[in-house]
Amino acid sequence: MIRQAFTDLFARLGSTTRRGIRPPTLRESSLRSRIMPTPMPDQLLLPLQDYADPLAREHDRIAPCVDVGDWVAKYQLLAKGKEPGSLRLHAPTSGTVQAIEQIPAAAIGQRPQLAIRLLTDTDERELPLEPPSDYRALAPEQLVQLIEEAGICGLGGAGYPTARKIRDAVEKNVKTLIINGVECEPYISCDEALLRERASLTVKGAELLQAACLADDCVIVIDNAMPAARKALTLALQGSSISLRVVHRRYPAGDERQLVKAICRREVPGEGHPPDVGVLVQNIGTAVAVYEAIVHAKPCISRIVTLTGSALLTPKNFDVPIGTPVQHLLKLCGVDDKEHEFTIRGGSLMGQYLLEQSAPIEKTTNCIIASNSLEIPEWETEQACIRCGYCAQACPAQLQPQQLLASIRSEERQQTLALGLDDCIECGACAVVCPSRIPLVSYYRAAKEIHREEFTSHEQSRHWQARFQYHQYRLKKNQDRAQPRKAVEQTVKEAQGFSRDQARMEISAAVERVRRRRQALAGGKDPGQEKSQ
Amino acid sequence: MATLFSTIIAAALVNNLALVQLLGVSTFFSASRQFSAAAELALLSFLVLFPAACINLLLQALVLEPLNLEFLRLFLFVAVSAGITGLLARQLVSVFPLLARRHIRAVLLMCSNSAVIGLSFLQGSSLSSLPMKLVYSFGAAAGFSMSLLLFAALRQRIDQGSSPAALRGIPLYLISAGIASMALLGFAGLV
Amino acid sequence: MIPLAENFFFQLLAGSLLLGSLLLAIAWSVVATRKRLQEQRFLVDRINSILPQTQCGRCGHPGCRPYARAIATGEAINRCPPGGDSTIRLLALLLNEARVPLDPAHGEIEPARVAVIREAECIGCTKCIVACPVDAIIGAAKRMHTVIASECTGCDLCIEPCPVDCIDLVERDAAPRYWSLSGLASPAATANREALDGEPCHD
Amino acid sequence: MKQRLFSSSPMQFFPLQTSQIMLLVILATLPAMLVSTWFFGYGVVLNVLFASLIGLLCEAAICRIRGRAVRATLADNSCLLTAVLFGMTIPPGTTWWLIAMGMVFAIALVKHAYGGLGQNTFNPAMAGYLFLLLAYPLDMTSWHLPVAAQDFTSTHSPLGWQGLLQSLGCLFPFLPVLGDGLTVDGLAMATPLIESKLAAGNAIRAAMEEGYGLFARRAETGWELVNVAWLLGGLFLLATRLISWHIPLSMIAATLVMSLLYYSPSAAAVLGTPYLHLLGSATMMGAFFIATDPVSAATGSRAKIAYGLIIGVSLYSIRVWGSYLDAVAIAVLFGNFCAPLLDRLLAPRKYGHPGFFAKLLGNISRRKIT
Repeated sequence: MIRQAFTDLFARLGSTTRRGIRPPTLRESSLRSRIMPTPMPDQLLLPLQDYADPLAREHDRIAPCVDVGDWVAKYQLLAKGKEPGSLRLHAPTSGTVQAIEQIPAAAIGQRPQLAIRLLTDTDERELPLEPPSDYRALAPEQLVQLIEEAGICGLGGAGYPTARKIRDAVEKNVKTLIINGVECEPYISCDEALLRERASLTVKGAELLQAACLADDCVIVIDNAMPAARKALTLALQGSSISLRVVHRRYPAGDERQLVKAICRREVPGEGHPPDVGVLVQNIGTAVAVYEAIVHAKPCISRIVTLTGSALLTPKNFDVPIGTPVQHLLKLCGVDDKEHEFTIRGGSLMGQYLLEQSAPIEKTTNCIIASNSLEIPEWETEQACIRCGYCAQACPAQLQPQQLLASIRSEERQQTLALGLDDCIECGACAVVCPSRIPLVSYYRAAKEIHREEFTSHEQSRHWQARFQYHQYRLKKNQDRAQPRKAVEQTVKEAQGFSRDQARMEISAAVERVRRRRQALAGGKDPGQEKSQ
Repeated sequence: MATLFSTIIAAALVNNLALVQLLGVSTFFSASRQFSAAAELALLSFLVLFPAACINLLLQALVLEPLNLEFLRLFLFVAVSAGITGLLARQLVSVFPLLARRHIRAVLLMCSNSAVIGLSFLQGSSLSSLPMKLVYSFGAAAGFSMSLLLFAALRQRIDQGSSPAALRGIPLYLISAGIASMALLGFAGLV
Repeated sequence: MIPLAENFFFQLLAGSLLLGSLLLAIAWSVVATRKRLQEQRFLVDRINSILPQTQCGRCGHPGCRPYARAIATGEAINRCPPGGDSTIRLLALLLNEARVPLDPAHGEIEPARVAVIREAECIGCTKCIVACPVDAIIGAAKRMHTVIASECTGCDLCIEPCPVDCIDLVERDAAPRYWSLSGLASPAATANREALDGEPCHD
Repeated sequence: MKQRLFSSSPMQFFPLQTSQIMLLVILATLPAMLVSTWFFGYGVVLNVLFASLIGLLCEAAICRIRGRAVRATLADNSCLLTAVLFGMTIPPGTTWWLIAMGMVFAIALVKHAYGGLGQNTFNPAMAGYLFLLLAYPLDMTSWHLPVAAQDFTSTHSPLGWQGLLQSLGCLFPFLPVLGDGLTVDGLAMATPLIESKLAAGNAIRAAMEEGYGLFARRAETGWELVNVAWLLGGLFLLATRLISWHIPLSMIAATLVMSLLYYSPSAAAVLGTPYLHLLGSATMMGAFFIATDPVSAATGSRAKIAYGLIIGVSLYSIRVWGSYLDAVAIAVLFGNFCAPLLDRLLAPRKYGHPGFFAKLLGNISRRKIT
């Protein structure tokens, strides 16, 4: 046991860097081969989710503009959101829309979402693309327009619509554009592969992005664990105004807040975004997609996905059409079924276990790991926190997870917020280094859910309060309006009362006449004669 | 300077009112686990302790001793502290309603707080000169407030733990106060 | 040779440093407490902002603000069933009182609800419209009424006046919870952890 | 498998575990244990063994009572570490019931009353030690050493069979091992600090000059070498980054600065020399092994530094002006008492949020504007 402890000890040596951890690189296996094109699967599943807000309600999602049974051509627009700048979805190939249906949640924490099921046909008939004659002549706003029409979103993983992001950046007139090529997850190698093979396209895309967001200077950032990509980039960057920066590889150096700190020595304010400090961060893949969108007017219908893990015979990077089912890709790599125990979407540090093998590749899916318990062991039993503080050393947001955990467990919500739960980016560095195996991230997520609920209910109660105040105001107003009406009724009543007196007088007069006549009859005289007299 | 410093240390740590001399323990434990509340209470108790101690001191030095009326000390001290507490309470209610709503009971309890009286009695014993006694009472009041703060933070950590149900709450606070006062006893003999 | 600490100038230096840091601390505390002292005045508003604003009147006051005023003058904080535990917790934090369970005399905690009119049976008497404290019911005389679900606070004030009892309270569908406070989301892991350390840490 | 699908990221973790960390710390105490055994006989080892026995039994009983998993709790080695540290602070040759009492106090009242590992706010070993020190000052300051450990001229070492018997006899007076003429030197040498005070420090150099070897058995030489051994163990912990540098460095620096400030050759016999304050008493042990106990220490670098400073200053003042010479326990417990407040006041600045001074300036400027 002591020897075991020693080996682990030297595994720990240097594992925790300041504000981050240094996980091993496991990219080599997937980088042995070049990026492979994917043979078209016989059906595609295109989720209609606006990545801007994953918790969006139904009417916020992007709405399909094709009907079931329609035949669609390649590049044809399938769905778009209502408000400008929202995401668009194009057909990766020609085929018929088989259904528009709810598909089950791909992973825990996700909602079941609406998706277009596209039955592909072999002959890829495509819409004619009309690329601009000279894309250098285009005005920035035109560039952004092209990007929006191509339906590009951040391919790094956040998936925020790029056009919206650029417009926001232009409003806040950013100075620096950072192209993020840092890959800190152990397995993911799609960006590195892209840089190795399409460095020049990346540089052109970066120049276009810089022109679009009117930034003064542009930096491409990669980490020091990708020498081949670095060589390719330095070649591609000759004669370009864009500079190259290499940062030390640590997790999560690829997070945009960490990147801004590392490159510009400025911190993004707690609730703000990089544009607030004059920086715009875009992913490598996004840059390439922007190049395709502007130069060839080609919408974003595919992306690079890393397939790796010990259960795959030949790990590769694929150029995958959006909507391809995961098991199709796994088959292409050749799965060793007795090795294959589970599938992870995304990296091993920020990803999720896939519940459904039929889940589609989305625009934000950068990696699929098919693995077994030897490579990625079961999470061990949680032990008591000894406040060792390794998590605090590792936290990139400089929080104190050990105290966060205590206040979350004792449900002291104010304390939890004061400790900065909202600043947590759920990178999981704390849980990786925790010697007590505390699954801190799921604690954070649970606490965040509870806080979100409380916040929404508080918002609602404020709304109700406003309604109630208006209600009272309305009642009072009606009372005030009631006053003059009463006056009118009064006058009416008075008028009627006057006429009633007159009637009374007439009645009494009539009674008088009758009485006289009776008296006359009693006198035995002829009333007529009397009248004549 | 050194004597000044050491006097303050002696008053605040070595003869800490709450933890060593076990005075004003009611306030000490009535401070809630909520840290901000405890901080406010610490401030309020300082606002009561220090002036009351000073006034009592001056009364004793300038009025009672010349007139040989020291047998009246207790009554006078209680009267003074009650008066100051009343003033403070009225100010709170009129100016800071939230503070008043939070702490009015504790503040009113302070009027007969043994910390005030005890401090007024004790500070006469060791030191000779009047200014030093004033400094001593400042140190004692500050030390009392400080121990309130320290203990509130400690208590919050204790409540976060999963202690056995039988010991949760006051029993555990008492155990912790015992260990803390053991630590402070260790300072005995310092100055 | 006397120790450095006995040196007068050293003592002067140290003393001034100590005093300076003390003054800094005092300045900091003054600046920090300033905002809180300014908040002091709006006690009723702060209490009211914690109350759930259902205006149901179960606390025995007409609406939430009157109850807030009553709390500010010392009434018990555990008389708001719609707010439930979280409201009591926040009030206890704000007013530095103990967390007490809800007073059963004023009802028991129940999930958020919304009123629904069985529209076939509605006869169009406008009684519920008059009764609704937040104008969440629309409809005209002799016409069918309906409830704007997003505006309904779930106070049952419209139930009682309805002559044909065509209004039900149904539960709102809550946002789904994917993660649990016991670390791992799966019940198996939870049980595991319970076994490891006696009673659950959060209660 | 199903459970796994529902668990959240991350999926990988570094291998080092809590129990292994504890084990490594225990490992790091070995050099000190060896040196002190060489100088003071088997007393220390026996203390440690007996303390661990009592501690494990006590913890097992408590876990049984609280209905917790006994094996899982014992397996985290924290109780073992407490016992080791406790046993090495207790003077060798203490009777068994003292050790048992202190250990039960530490485990039952200071550790498990708070909910067990990770939730105690005070250091169990030091609390137990201070409890004994306040309750039985005489027993806790008198060292019963085998004869051989006393006269450094004697050729036969205290590590022989006789020494073992003598130490056993000290631990369990009811055992008949002390029969035939074996005596235990009952000379109550208060603590090595007093001895070295008379020698005014640097006993190692003295030993060299007087021509005894470095390992000649003289109490003060031994004590300084024990401290050196503690220092080595602490450096091991630092090198493996099991502890961070903040607490030891700030504590040692505070002690050093205080002792330099108050150093004068004339008063050395009373105030001691800086050398003596660093290597005389249990300073190194406290700095590297006791103050750094993560459970009861402050977290966050600024808070850690303040915590170390508080401990160092109070350590010096208690030693010099106070009435207790083994001040480490008192200083550390006082530090533990301050730790939660320090954590609260000196919490590290969060990314993207203004720090202390920025906030101060910001508030002041806002005040000016409004």
